[in-house]
Amino acid sequence: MSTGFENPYVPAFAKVVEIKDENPITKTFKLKMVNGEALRFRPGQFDIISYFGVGESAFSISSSPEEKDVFENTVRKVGRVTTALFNVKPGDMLGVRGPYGKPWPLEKVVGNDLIIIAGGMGLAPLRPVIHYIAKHRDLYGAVDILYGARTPGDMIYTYEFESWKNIPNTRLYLTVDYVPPNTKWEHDVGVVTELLRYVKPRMRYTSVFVCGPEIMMKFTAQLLLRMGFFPSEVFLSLERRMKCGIGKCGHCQIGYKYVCKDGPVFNLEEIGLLPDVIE
Amino acid sequence: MFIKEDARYWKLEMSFVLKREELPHFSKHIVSKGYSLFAPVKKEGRSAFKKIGEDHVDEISLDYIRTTMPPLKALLIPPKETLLRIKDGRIEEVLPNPADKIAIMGVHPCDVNAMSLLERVYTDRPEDPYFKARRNSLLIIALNCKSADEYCFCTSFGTGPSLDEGFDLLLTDLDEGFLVEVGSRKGAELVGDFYMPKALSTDLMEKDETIRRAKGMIRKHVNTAGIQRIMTGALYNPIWNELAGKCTGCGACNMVCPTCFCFNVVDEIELDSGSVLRSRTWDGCLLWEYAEVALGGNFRRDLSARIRQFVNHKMNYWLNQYGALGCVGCGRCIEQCPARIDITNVVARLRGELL
Amino acid sequence: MVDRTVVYDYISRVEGQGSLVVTISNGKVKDAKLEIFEAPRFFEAFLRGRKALELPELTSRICGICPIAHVITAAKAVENALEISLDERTIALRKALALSGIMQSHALHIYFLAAPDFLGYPSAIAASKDLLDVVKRGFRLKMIANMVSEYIGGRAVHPVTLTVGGFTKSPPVEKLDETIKSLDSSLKDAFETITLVSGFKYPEFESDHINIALSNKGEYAITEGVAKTSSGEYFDSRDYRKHVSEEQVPYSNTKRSIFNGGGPFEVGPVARFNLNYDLLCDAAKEAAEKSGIRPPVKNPFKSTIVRAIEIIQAIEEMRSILKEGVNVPPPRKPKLRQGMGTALTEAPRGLLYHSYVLDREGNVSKADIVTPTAHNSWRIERDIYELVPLVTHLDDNSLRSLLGMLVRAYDPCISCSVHAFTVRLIRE
Amino acid sequence: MVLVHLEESLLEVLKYAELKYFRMVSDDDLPNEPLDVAVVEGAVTNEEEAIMIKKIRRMSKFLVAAGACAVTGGLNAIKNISPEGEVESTVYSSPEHVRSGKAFGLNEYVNVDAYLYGCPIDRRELINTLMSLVMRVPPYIPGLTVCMECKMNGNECVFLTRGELCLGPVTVGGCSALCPSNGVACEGCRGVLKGTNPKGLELAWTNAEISPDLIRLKLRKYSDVYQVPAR
Ligand SMILES: Cc1cc2nc3c(=O)[nH]c(=O)nc-3n(C[C@H](O)[C@H](O)[C@H](O)COP(=O)(O)OP(=O)(O)OC[C@H]3O[C@@H](n4cnc5c(N)ncnc54)[C@H](O)[C@@H]3O)c2cc1C
Ligand code: SF4
Ligand code: SF4
Ligand code: SF4
Repeated sequence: MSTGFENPYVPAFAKVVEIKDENPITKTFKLKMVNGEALRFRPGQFDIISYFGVGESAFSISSSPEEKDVFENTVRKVGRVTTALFNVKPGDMLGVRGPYGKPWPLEKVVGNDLIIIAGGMGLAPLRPVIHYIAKHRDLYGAVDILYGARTPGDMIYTYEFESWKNIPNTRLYLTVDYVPPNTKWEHDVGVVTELLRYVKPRMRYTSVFVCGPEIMMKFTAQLLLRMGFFPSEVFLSLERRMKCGIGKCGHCQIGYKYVCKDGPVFNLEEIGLLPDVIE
Repeated sequence: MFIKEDARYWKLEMSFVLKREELPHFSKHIVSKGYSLFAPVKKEGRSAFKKIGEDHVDEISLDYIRTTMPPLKALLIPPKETLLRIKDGRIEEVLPNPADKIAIMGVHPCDVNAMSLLERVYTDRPEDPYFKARRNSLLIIALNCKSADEYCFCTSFGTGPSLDEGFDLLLTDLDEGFLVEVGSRKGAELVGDFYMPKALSTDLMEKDETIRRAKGMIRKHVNTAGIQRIMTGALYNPIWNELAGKCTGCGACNMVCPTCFCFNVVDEIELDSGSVLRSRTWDGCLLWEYAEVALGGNFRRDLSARIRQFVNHKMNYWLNQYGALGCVGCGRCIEQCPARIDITNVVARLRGELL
Repeated sequence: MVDRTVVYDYISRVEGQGSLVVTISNGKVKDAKLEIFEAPRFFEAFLRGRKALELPELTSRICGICPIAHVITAAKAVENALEISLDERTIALRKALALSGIMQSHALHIYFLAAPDFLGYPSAIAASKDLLDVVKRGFRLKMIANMVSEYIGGRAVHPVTLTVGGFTKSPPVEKLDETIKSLDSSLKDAFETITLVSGFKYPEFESDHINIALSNKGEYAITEGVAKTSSGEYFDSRDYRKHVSEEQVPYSNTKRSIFNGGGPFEVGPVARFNLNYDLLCDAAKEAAEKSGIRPPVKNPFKSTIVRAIEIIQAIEEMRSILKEGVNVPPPRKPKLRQGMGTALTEAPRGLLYHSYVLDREGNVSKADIVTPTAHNSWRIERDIYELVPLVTHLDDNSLRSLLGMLVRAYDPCISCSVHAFTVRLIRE
Repeated sequence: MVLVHLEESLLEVLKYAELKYFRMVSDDDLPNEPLDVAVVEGAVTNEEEAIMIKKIRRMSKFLVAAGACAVTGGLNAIKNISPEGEVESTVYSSPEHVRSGKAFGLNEYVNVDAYLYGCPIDRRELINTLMSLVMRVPPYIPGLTVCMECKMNGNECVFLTRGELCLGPVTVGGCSALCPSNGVACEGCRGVLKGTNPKGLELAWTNAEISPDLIRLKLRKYSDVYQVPAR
């Protein structure tokens, strides 16, 4: 998308085509650029959505990169912009800038096995990865998807889980912290890192993509290192306050890195040296 | 090949002397060329940059050491600036008019160098069109320093007290008047039709002497040798906690620092027109909200982490990010800190040069 | 024996909360009590131990409707205690600020508190559906008054520039022309206000009480001068306590003021108008003529007209003060010392008294503040005693609204009655 | 009352929202239906007011505390630090008739959803808040300090140049540093900003050899700076 080549702060208009309820506080918005152009993005990149009069917020693009004329953002209601987005109806207009940021290194890890670890909303930036792998299955080795959420009701994209399991040489493991009474649950209970016991990594040939709450990423990263994964092969997608997405507003800096330009995807080697990473 | 003598000769050719009493006329001349002129004026003993109307050229006073506000930052990224106006599904860019020419007179070397640093941030791709537009229409008449006070430490970074580039015209306060050196075509045009006698080599000597004297007045110093290694090594030094006991968390240092560039963006509804204004305002890393994310999460919850960010950004990260340290030694953050925290002191202590 | 009890808690459209309990027995008022509901603020108590120089700012918070009057009065009292005299321009500029406060308050009262009564709407907001132009005119007048307050005081509510010894900052000369132009333009609205209020139907009722207002030579006194009474006495703020005493009434948080030897008395726009009519400017007199009222005004309901006239007076006088220039010298740093200082000024609702005793460090050891509402409260109760027997034919609802109107005519500012004030009707 | 100060803007805002109860300008009674938004001014100083605010809380989806009094208790709260009854007896000869306890902000009694700081509150912030609520999103007041706005206005610091005690460094900004811009020190009417360090400020004053007495008076004005900030 070439909107705002001159003025990077000017959003382009996008129409809301469809809204899916993921869970009571999460919705997926299917958007279509009004100018008819496709939003060309790579898995792991994010866009910045405007609700005019309230503000802008960054969201990972959560749809398949192969889908050309529409794209999706999955939004959890936590504050001002996200509340405003929850009031939106199909047909409404939003502003979109982007895509921004460095994607998951899908080219670099060609040939490797992949472990995808996601916590809660953290599955959003990883969903395009899964769709990409499904399309280009022969490029990668074994794929394990480990997904944890607080409760079964907090999970997102549950309607796609069956199709993910059917991708060749791909396994999906699910866990929750807690199962409320009278809820059906036939998977694990416990933190997501415990799912790692199901995978038998070939360390050298395995890359790990992690996204979730900062605290979950912290424990996951520590465990992965202890297990012997290479720091350069463990990739995290970080989240920081952002006001511009283009390395001007300063908010997303971690040490000398900008999450918006140099990230949001970093490997552990890069992050290891930086302060203020994990709360 | 360009030898030293040639340089000196060429410099003389393009150097003039502006008599002290001619300054108001020259200022008027600038205004008559269609520039909005900004220059320092004295207000209750302190100097501040103000827009100077034709009738107020007499108020300009180039005898000052430091203004509280960094003049170039305030001009190029105003404290509050509307970026977009959105109404009825249309987005209007509120860009500065490229025809509005601005001249700023009397900015000291540290501030000009700080602007070059801001330029690195704002013209890094994608370029910031607001900054860019203002920068393009800006004419800089810099002023070498003839004195310094207890807060100045520009010599540590080579950002003062004199300037070699980055100006359109450069003034040096000499006994009789101002030495005027030309640094660009725009500058040459401006002096082209205002009569000033050519400078003599003695004037250049006097300039060197003035600068030497100014240098001699500078007492603060930051040792920048290997500074990145030292700063990174000190990320977990207890000093940050100690500073957090003293720092008020007011963010004044962020505001007055000529190289602090962070901003917040807010949408507001303009009631009478019904349009949405999207504006940016200066922000600073000393604030709680700066690193706050949804649901109360905060990556720099402790004031110590915020102070560490400020000092490390200037003295460490800048170098990786934009190839230069982010401090020009203007001394503003030291002078304006109600808690009397001194960045040079912090670095010196981390280096073990001070207890 | 109680045959009917009608409760009318919270008198609306007065600033603050209060209640009026009227017990009627055999067509006569047996008892009328003006009660205060809003918690009193105990300003006088917490002012003790604070610094004298903080007083204008602190007392400004007594009230959000007439903060300007408190700021000015407190500053004057402290100046008296510290024996600081002011230059003429500063005094003039203070008066202009005070007048802008009066205009703010009067515009609010006429259009938003009183007019709905006369036009038959529950509120100005409701009226704005049919009478948008009228409501907008009220907003406009208030806005221009705010603009002047902000121009001189730095902020429309709780001004900041006014300090002991003068102003911390002269108003910006660049904005002077604009300010004067706005005032010019508001004169038309002010005269239309006269037409509006002259057209209202006022209940026939008269009552006679002693009037007290500030008086000064050659001017319609607001900030300078001595108290003058309709009985022909004059007294200086220093002698205030010799003439006005106070008693606490058991049902109320307000104290009732008593004019020594004379009982209840009235302060406010009507008192000012009655006592200082001759000193009104020509435009104000013209307005009075137009609306057919002349001193002495004895019908409290007609205070609405007097307020409209005072708006004209305020505009005219602010204009001429501003035109003479707004540059004032910066205040000198006062020398703190022991002393006692008092001041009387005209707040929008009438005479306001501040008095402080300072210790050697300039700390407040005693504060005494009497607001116009406190001054008027007994008088309002007396009016009720007189009014009710004349209107015994009215049913409860009409009687309640009439009494509400009467109380409102005094524009009691309950939130601020330092010793501060629902209509409860009890028929026996 | 702050609504009245909006003048014509009030009418603009009312195009989007309906005013249900506004005691000062209307005869209407407090409605018995649920309210979307309640904007409440004033401190809670007695039992009746506490009951009232709890009732308003139950009735309304969103509660805004407007003004210093509603946010922190305001100036009234100064008296909270003197012994019970002492204040009352200073003013009234028979204090037993006076119904008043200590003054507290609304959040002492109920959950508050948003705050409008200051005495008086800022007009622009009020409009922004109301318009946010009209759009059904939580309001936002940027978390910067008065000190920062003071610098942005290009003022000279009243503490550093004149030694006056200014609460700007720890006070919630948004007033455009009105007081310092008019040559007066900030009195902290907007309350303490989260993340600032009043202890550091007190230390700075002590180091500048300001009398402890003055410092004490300054730190306890519109809010006790050491109380947990409302924001
Ligand atoms: C690279 C990136 C990808 C993200 N992807 C998603 C996603 O796919 N789905 C999703 O629901 N959320 C995502 N987030 C988080 C999302 O940006 C925040 O939840 C959102 O900004 C909160 O905005 P708000 O106005 O509703 O919240 P408020 O709390 O009202 O926030 C006010 C402002 O603070 C900033 N802010 C607050 N929280 C965050 C945060 N967590 N991250 C960044 N800025 C924040 C924003 O600038 C926002 O405008 C992502 C964040 C980043 C940085
Ligand atoms: S860090 Fe301090 S001394 Fe360095 S440029 Fe910024 S304000 Fe000046
Ligand atoms: S020091 Fe802080 S406020 Fe300044 S530019 Fe760096 S991150 Fe931004
Ligand atoms: S500067 Fe301070 S006292 Fe003045 S309005 Fe702002 S917060 Fe209140």
